Amino acid sequence: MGHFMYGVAAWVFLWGLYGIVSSRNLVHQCVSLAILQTSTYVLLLGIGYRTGGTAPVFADIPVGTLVVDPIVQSLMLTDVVVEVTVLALLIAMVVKANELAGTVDPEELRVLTG
Amino acid sequence: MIRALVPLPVVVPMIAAALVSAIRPFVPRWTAAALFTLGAAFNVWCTAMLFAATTHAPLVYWFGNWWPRGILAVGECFVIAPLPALVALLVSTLTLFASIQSWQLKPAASHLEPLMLLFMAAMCGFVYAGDLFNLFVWFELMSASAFALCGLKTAEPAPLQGAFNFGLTNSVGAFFIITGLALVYARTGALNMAQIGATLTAKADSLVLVSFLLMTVGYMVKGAIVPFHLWLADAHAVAPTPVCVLFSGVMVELGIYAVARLYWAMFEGSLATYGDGLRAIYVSLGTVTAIVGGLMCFAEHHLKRLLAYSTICHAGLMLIAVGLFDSAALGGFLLYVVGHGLVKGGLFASAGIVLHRLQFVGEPKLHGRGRGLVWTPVLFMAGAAGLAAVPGFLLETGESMMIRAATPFHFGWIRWIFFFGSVSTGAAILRFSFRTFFGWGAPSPADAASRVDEKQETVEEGRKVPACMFVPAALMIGLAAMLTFIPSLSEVADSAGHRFADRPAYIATVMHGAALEMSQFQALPSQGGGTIRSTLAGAAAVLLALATVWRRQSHLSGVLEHLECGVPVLRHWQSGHAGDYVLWLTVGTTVIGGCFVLLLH
Amino acid sequence: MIRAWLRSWLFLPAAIGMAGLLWWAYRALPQVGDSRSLYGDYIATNAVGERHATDTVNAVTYDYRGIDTLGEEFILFASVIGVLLLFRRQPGHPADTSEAHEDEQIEETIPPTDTIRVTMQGMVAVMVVFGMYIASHGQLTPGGGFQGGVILATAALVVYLGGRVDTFKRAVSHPLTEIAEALGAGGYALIGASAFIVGAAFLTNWLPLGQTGQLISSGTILLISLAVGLEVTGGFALLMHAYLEEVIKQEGGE
Amino acid sequence: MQTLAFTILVFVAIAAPGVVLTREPLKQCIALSFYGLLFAVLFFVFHAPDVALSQMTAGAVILPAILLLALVRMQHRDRSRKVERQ
Repeated sequence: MGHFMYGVAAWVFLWGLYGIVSSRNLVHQCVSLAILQTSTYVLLLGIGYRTGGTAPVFADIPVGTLVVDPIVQSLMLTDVVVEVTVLALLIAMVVKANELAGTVDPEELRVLTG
Repeated sequence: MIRALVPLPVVVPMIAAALVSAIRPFVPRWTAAALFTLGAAFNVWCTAMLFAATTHAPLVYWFGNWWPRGILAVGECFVIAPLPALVALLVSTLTLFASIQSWQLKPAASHLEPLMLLFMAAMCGFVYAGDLFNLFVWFELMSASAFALCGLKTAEPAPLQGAFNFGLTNSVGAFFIITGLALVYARTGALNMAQIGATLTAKADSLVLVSFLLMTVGYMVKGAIVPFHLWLADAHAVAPTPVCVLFSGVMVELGIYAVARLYWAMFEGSLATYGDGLRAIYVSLGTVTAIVGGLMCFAEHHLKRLLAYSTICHAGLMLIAVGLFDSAALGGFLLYVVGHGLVKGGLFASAGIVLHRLQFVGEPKLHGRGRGLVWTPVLFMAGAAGLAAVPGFLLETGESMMIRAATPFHFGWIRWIFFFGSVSTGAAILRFSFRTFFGWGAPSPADAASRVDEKQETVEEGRKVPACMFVPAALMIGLAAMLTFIPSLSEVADSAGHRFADRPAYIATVMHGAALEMSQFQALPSQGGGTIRSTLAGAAAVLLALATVWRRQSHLSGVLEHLECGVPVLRHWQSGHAGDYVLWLTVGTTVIGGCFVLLLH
Repeated sequence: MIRAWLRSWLFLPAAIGMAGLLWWAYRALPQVGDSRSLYGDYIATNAVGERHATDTVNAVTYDYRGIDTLGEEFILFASVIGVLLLFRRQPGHPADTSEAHEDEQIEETIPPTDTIRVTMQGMVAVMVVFGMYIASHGQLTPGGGFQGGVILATAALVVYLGGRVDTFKRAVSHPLTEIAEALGAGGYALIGASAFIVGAAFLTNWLPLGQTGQLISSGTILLISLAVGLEVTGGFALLMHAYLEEVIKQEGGE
Repeated sequence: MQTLAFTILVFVAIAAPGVVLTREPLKQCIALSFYGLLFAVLFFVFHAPDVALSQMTAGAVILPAILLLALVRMQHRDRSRKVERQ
């Protein structure tokens, strides 16, 4: 399991990028952006994991036990919030663009060429 | 007590933003605008005080009283050094001028105040941050408030697609930064920049190189460096003018500042051995950006996109200075950032006046319509002279310092890149003003971008230009000229640059609180050639603009015709399709990554 | 500029290059499970002692690295304003004014069946209590302001799903929700600024820490968690309402 | 524990292309919801309960809800536009 997890992180990262590049629907691009972000969770999770460590909550276990890295989890918490909020904003833009232009396909929306 | 002032440039605008948003339904609109201007004015005072306090020793402020435990930084800190303090002062000043100009905006833009306050707070936090993840959070807050500000003018489909491209590309850049950050944390087990800098001393291996690459690419997306620059023109066509003052005035420069901050605070220890290779990569990136930006700027006929491309060109020039990875160039970089921020802010404010008075921003439609105006052409001319780095403006002092720093590395040829950048951007703005305000020559060729027109954003498009739009523009451009008369300006900038690049002193002050005595640096001999070359640049810009305007009569009309319509490849590259932008982002990262791999062997 | 299929084909070499780059970097990472972090070990051993908070992740999020979370809350604040901005009623714009929908026949959406209505309304009470529990026990057990706030916002959504459209609209579109959100975000900054009264640095935990394991413990962490919960509840409720507003109007809910 | 983590990672590696390759927005919404839930389980398996809880509520509930509401809103838009076109 050593480097397999990092391989999964890279694999999901590339599929997220592929989704954005190849999509013909703005909503699909937003979802692919979410997939791209989940790749950072897998990477951070792998970096923070300790074999034999348990969750860093000491409500029921003594303080000295080996635990997983709490810092990485705090970073991931912030990441989840950022993902949801930025995506809500982007999807609102898609709805508004659809309302005005009548289409969600970036090809047809291309007014700003040149 | 100066130390108590340190968090205020970030906290006070945030509380003001929350307050404005809470009381907005109960108070008349002018209270929100007044609170916004008050918050910006407070920030200007506060950042000025902090800048004054850091002349002898940088200030370190640990949040929550979490002082470092030996070599481990437990909490997060703000580090106020002269260079970041001056950039924060620039941020606050531009926001103050933008707030004055936003009084003229339509009431529908009532959500502008809290978002602009958050935008200012995020940029001040970004500049002061001493922690790597804190830097990312301010970067994300800057982006989130910028996306929201692009939603203000939702009448036509074009702006929304521009805002979406801006949002998507910057978010992908943000995820590159997080990946790089995770790698640095895996290697050093720390998030504080000084502690990382102290740990990363061994020769950089693949992990350190790739994390530096991913993080710089993420910040260069915000810094509009080719091939990551494609979103900038769309975003400027979308944002209201006071917002554009901040976008181009300082947000783009912060992307380049971040590259410098990453290198000198953390990676210098392990990347110094690759100095020449890195220098070659980043200087060539800056050169390509300057050339592409200059060409596209001259070929653009939509005023705000024209100014956006000139920002790309100048961002490339700034990356050349940072890409030298030498502390001597940082003084020039600082002056160039401040000068460019002020001049570009003034030009966008003048663009706001043009949109307000003449209702259009497309050059073909504006041909000769601006004859009635007297002072606005003067602003445009002064702005063009400022961008062309004519002597008497900050950009010229900054430019000569940067070129002086480049000569020891046999990069003397970059003076011609600066020359090209100044001439192309200056000539484009002069051409626009000759055609619009004097109506000389034939109307400009219309292309797809210039037909996209702006909806009116200001109230009662009356005959006269309101003072609240003219005074900020004049002050910004005036400041860019007047600051050169400060006697010891370049010495102050040079010492700020050298202290910024002094990693051992940075680590000592942050981790151990010891105010190390500034290591003496020998000021580079000043070269006389600077002023001659920049006056030549100004003259060449004027000549090029005149020739383009009256190209029917001039014999080289074929060349100018081609130049003005722009290189077709570049025009099509700017396709307005977010998928393309992210494709070029991936291709760019892979190409630079390839150069990094070659660098290692 | 590029046709769709060409874009995918151009992406392939770039993706292979990127994969190689990432593999070249990930190869040098330690095996998953035996990476060591000085920072993480320090927090794991000292956070409970220093802050009397048994959930060290929330201790880090709201105290050790509180300025990050402050920035994060204002990211949510800015995004909610952005969404409200985008969906605001455009005066005189044909697409938005309600007359445009009068003539067009709105087919009646399926009224919620009794089973859905009863279960949904039964769930609302449970979700509100559960959300408050999660938000208030942030420093003791997994949870905290953000998670509790999201559960409370979903409780508001469940009111709509249960068919009570008017109560949902009245509850969420009340100006109080926007004030609650601004109060939550501003409150976080004010709690941080309250440290100036005792002359300490911003975001210092100067309140009495109480007894580890008790509900009222770990000083400002609890207060900040509640402020974040208030803001997240208001923010996501407004978000849901903004998205729902158009749909409600079309179903004649106006 | 190793095998459980391994299987969840294999599921994630399969689910990501699955979500990206479903082109039809409505199906993709449902796929994203299951993907979010899968990630909540992944966080739980790797001893990150806080993040699992927030991923469950935010990633698996709010995000798909916003997507679905946006799609419904756009369908209303298209249907009313089709009515006008006839």
